[in-house]
Amino acid sequence: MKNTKGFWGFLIFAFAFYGISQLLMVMNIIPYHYVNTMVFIAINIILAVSLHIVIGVTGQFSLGHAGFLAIGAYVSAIMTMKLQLPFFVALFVGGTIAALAGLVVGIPSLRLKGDYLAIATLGFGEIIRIMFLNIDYVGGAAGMQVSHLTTWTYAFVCLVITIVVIVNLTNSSHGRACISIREDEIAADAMGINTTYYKVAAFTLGSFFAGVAGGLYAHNFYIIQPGNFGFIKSIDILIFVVLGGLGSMSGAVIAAILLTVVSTFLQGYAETRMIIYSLVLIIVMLYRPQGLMGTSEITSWFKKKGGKSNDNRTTA
Amino acid sequence: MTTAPLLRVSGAGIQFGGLKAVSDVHMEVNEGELIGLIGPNGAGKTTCFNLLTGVYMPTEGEISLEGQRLNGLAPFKITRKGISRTFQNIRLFKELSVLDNVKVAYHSLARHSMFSSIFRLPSHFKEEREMEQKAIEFLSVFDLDGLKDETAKNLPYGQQRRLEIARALAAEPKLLLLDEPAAGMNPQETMELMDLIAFIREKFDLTIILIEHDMQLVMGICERIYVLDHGQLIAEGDPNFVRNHPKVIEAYLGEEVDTDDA
Amino acid sequence: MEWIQQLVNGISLGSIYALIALGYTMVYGIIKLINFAHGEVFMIGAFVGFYAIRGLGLGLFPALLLAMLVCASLGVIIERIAYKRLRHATRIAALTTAIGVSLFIQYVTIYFRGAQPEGYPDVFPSANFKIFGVSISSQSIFILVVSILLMIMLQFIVHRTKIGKAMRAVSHDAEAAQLMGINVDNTISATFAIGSALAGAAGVIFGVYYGKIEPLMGIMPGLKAFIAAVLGGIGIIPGAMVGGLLLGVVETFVSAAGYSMWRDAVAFIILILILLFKPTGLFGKNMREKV
Amino acid sequence: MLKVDELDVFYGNIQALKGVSLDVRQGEVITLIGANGAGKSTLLKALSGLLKPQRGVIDYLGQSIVGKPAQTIVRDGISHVPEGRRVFANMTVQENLELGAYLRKDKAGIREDMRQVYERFPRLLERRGQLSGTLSGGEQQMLAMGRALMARPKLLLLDEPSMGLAPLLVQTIFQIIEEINRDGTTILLVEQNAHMALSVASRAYVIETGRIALSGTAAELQASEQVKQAYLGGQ
Amino acid sequence: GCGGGSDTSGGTEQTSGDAIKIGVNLELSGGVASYGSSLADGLELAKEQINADGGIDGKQVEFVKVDNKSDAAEATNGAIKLTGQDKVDAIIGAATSGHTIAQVQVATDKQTVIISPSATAPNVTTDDDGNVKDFVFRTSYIDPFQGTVAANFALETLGVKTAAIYADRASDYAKGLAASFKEDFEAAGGQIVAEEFYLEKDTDFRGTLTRIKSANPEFVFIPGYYGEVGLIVKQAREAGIDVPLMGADGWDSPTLIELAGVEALNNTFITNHYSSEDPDETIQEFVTAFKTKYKDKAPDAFNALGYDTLYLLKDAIERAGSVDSDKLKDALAQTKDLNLVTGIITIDEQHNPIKSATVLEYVDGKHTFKTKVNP
Ligand SMILES: Nc1ncnc2c1ncn2[C@@H]1O[C@H](COP(=O)(O)OP(=O)(O)OP(=O)(O)O)[C@@H](O)[C@H]1O
Ligand SMILES: Nc1ncnc2c1ncn2[C@@H]1O[C@H](COP(=O)(O)OP(=O)(O)OP(=O)(O)O)[C@@H](O)[C@H]1O
Ligand SMILES: [Mg+2]
Ligand SMILES: [Mg+2]
Repeated sequence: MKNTKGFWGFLIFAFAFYGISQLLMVMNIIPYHYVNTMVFIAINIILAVSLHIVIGVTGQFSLGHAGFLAIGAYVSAIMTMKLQLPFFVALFVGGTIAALAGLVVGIPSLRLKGDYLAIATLGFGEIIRIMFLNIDYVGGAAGMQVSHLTTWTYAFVCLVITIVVIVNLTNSSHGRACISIREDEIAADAMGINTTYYKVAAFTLGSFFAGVAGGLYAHNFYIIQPGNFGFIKSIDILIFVVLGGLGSMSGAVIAAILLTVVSTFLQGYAETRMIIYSLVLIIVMLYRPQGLMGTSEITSWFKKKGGKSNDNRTTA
Repeated sequence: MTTAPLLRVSGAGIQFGGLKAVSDVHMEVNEGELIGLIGPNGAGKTTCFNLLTGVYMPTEGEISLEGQRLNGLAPFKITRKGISRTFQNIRLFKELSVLDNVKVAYHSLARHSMFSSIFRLPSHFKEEREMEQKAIEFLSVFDLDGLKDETAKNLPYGQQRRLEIARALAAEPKLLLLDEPAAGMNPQETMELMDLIAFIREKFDLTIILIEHDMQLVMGICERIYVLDHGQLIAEGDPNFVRNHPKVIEAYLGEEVDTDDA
Repeated sequence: MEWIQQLVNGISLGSIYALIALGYTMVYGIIKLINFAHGEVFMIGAFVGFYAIRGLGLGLFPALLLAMLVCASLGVIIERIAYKRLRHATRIAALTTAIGVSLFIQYVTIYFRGAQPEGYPDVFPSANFKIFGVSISSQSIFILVVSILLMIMLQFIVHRTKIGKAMRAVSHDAEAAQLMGINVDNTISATFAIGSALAGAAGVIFGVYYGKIEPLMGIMPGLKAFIAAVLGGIGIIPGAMVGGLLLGVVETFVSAAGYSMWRDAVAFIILILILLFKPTGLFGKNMREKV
Repeated sequence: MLKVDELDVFYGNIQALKGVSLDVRQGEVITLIGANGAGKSTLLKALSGLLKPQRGVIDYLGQSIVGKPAQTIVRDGISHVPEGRRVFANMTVQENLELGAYLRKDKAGIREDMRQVYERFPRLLERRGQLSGTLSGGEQQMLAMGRALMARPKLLLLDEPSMGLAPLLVQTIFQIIEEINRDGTTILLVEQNAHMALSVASRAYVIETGRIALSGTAAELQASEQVKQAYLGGQ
Repeated sequence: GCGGGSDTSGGTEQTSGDAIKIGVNLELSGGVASYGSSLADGLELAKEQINADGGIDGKQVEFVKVDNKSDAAEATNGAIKLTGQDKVDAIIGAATSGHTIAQVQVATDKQTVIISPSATAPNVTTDDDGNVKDFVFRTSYIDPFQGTVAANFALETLGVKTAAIYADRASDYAKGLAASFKEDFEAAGGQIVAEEFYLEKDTDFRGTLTRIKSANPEFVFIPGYYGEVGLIVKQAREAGIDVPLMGADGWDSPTLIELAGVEALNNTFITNHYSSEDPDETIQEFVTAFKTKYKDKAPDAFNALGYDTLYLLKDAIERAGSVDSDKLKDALAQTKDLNLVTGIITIDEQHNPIKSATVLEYVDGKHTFKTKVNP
């Protein structure tokens, strides 16, 4: 949303989309189980976009995103189930605590680079999971039962907020600071960018939205267990971002939609679903290693000029 | 010495494992000077720049800018204090546009918060607009405004070098460090570069230190030259003095130097 | 006495991690690819050994050899099909493909033989002997010795032989390596072959030692091997060995102290602490990028 | 020895070489000069097999080498010192040199050549155990040259060997180029430093935006106004 | 299909269809895939038999299978699909308590009967306040019962005074067993000298076993599943723990014998739903039929529970005379003295079956029938 026009355009589009979808649901043209899939898609998009700001924009390789999802899920579940607080408060608190955790994790570990950072974040993610595993207050390994509060409206509003915030940040001087870190950290530093600050900020913001997604997730599936938040989950989220194209938010969104739909569709083919899923993943990566969208955004397709996509990465 | 120098390096040095890459370097650079830093390959010139910009922390000595100690400061803080540089191997933000490369350098001067950007408060629009204007103006100085939307990595080499200098200047430094700006340029292009350096020095009121192996360039525009060898200063003075200094000839220039037409 | 026994337990566990981590770190160091499928090659090795012993009636060592051979070919095939095209792509793209390959191998295996675990035949009966009241099984000594030997061998290959130098050259700059006359494709294949053969050997040894194999058995050891490799310093072969042993001993000690539930968490905390003080692992050279 | 005819090379859709023809005779030093981005490096890469030409002929010692992979072309006796040094940063100086002789089997010959390289570049001898990634730019350039010499090439392709070198070393490098040539190695030299290049070369080609614009003996080109203007800093 | 049918309250009209549609939501892949697949095998056998005998009330049984990947979220999704899209008459699943609970609220919202063949945690059929969930039933007995049986067996039959517990912390099942064992063992004067936990998928237990050994127990209770238990038994014997070991139905699998080894398994006991060596006629008929269908594989308890679950449902549908969910849930709740493979079942007020437990001893790699304990 480079300018105010684009911003309002997006909002109007979003609310029109919401209005139509809600109408169709009320009229029962979209059956209930599709609504559930849509909510699930929205959650996955939030997750994908929240990791996109960390990996795609700032270039910090995190493998522990599921940990922040877990914090959001558990904290918000405690808010509603144990403290009887309203759902939107729970979502916000869940996100905030996740963001705090992101801050605490980010400050020491973002000094590391590349694979060392990946493994450290993976470690933090696992530590968070093991923590919940050992807290009997939230049911330990068996998990915690949570009421179903996540509606399409909640999911959609959170989704729109996430996208607006991330896009606004990315398309600002602060976003450019983050991107410059991804491109060349030493040069960014030499240009007066406080690299640590922006890395931690991106990480914290990403954790916040992962936490919000966690709140939606917990209140959509009736039960949460530490096992849902292992490193495999982190990898699932990572796959959204990479498959969509590192650095492209619309790519992350598209990939999240695509993979969620594929996965739901394959539910009926128990024996072969994971084989098909993995094949899809391998084939897409082999033929489009830069991801579905490369680094370009879908909006650039509508612009007349300057829409040159950077597809010649492979020759670099 | 009545006025304090802009940059003072006293006894600075650094050690990598057993290797003393730079040791006991003393330098004083006054405002407005154009200084050359030369020496054989591996003498420690780039390392000196790395010490000045905080990429490496000196293991000995002290560095100060306008009387303020720089030792131990992070590179971005040093940049904000007024030292900015280019790199021996070009380090542009490859995937960013030419314009954005320059805007990144302006970032540290902007005041609007992340909050105002996220919520698109008026201050965001104001600052971004200013930044954009300044950056475009700036690019036109470097004849790069026509290429502002081009991705940096697609620029030809010579223009990448120019863009890197432009980017360094956008951070509004007092002291600019150029590491082999003419490397890979042919004599014609080198001449153009010399003009450019002279021009920006005037226009931006700069103090410049440059590392270069092209003697025509160094002898042609530098007022004072420091010569490093094996990490230590072996000579310091004006081009004529340095050119005839026996140690410099032995270690660096070789017997016959055909730059007499300077 | 209990603690010495625990140390012995830890070293046995650690040598298993080390064994897997060796091949992992080698491929990792040379191709700079986090080969997530390494754990699955390890699993396939275990199954090949199993069927060789059960189905073909082979002894331990022929089965081990067969597993190494099959895994070496499997590694080369995976590289040629899934990774070769991605040599010039971003590392994270290659990583994602590796994850895909890893899932693919897991679920194809499940598709053909089901998910149920299999008990490994007892081909290397373990004799327990006691030294000062500490019981040590002959198997764990065997594993420790094998992993040390393999470490020395690998270190020798990578640093002293021609193919090893070619590997390191390719790892840094494939184009320049080609200009030296090095066949890049063959060198990378060799790397995968050796790494995967090691994974296969580790699979069989794991099967014999623990007696249980299943299609998803590669995930955890694969992850632990990754940790061990990073702990020791990516690409550094003795580092993987030490990383593996350290991880094993730490995990065992945490269990021994009665905190078995926190075992993995403590392992990770130690990993992170070490990385914070040595950001490139225990043996990693703290070489900053020269600018 | 080497004959290039009507060579076209593309990067994706961008055509970097447009019908380039040139020839190199046994024992010559040929230099190729041209502005940034003219296509000099591209030509060398096509010759050494790093790039596949889309069209054209490259005959080397009477055989076509178009489409051969780089590693086999080295075997045929063409060594390429690429632009930007490209030393193996994670290996020691000594190991880099050993890799230069990767295809050779004659241990004694290798040892002799190694001694010679160290003699030519005493700085490398000083640093033989150091990881080459931590060498300075100039040291790395010496290493890259030394490494190529270890293959005992018949034809040596040099891409801007003087880039980033101290004047003393530039002289040294050009001396070495002459020496190598005197010892019987044919050299194709790409340079920005046109003065120096023309002074060691017998013949030269000028390349502009992917085309050969001029060619002739070194003396002819040195005298040409056009060349003086564009490449010699037109005094 | 989409459109009209907004009626979600039980679907009274659907009985007139020509088939009875049953949703099967099981762990067919993922961590506990082997339980899901075992249950599915048992279910398939039962379906085949019932359909061959003319179906239920003349209608053929049809399964709509969903793989929940051993993931709670997927289990919920599956239940939504089964009730919403496929409009099944009842759901069978899941294998574990957690994955069952993940489906329960959906099933309740949609007023669809759900029967878990093997979920053993008490809170599957009742909520935290002890209220019974109307539409939820199970075929297996609940955890505390097996723990009690084991404690009594240890104290009375084996005559031990001290015991250690080594339980799977990742499963409610094992935790429930450990808790009830501990309570009953201590209540009867026994002493617990060590209480340790492991996690599913662990492979190395030597650290903890060494610790248990130094506590010198006379008996070790190891509730958990065969995958890990097999290794624990083997490593325990290697570590020199020679006392009797005991577990529960989670041990029951031929794989356990392969994993632990014949010798290590001597002097170990389990409580179980049934024994394939039990001479009982119903059981032997089942074993024969199963072996015919599945290449001579001896059925384990999950096979039997899966099999029984469909028969439990069949019995209820026949008594209800329709698949109307209200009638069906009432009929299920009134199940009485139904003779199944895993025992003679009566459903109690908590929707749990009252049935007997069998204690088996491993002798030279074979189950031998030790005793049958009635509740
Ligand atoms: N990070 C490092 N680790 C180890 N040694 C280093 C490091 N950085 C520089 N050196 C060593 O310090 C010495 C000086 O290097 P430097 O790059 O400063 O040389 P230079 O004068 O810039 O040379 P050139 O003109 O070739 O660029 C060299 O010998 C180099 O090997
Ligand atoms: N990998 C690549 N992908 C796309 N275009 C390329 C690539 N490499 C070079 N080019 C383009 O091909 C043309 C020729 O480049 P080349 O590197 O051969 O020039 P050069 O004469 O060696 O210049 P320099 O003096 O800068 O080394 C240039 O326009 C350049 O932008
Ligand atoms: Mg330098
Ligand atoms: Mg070039």
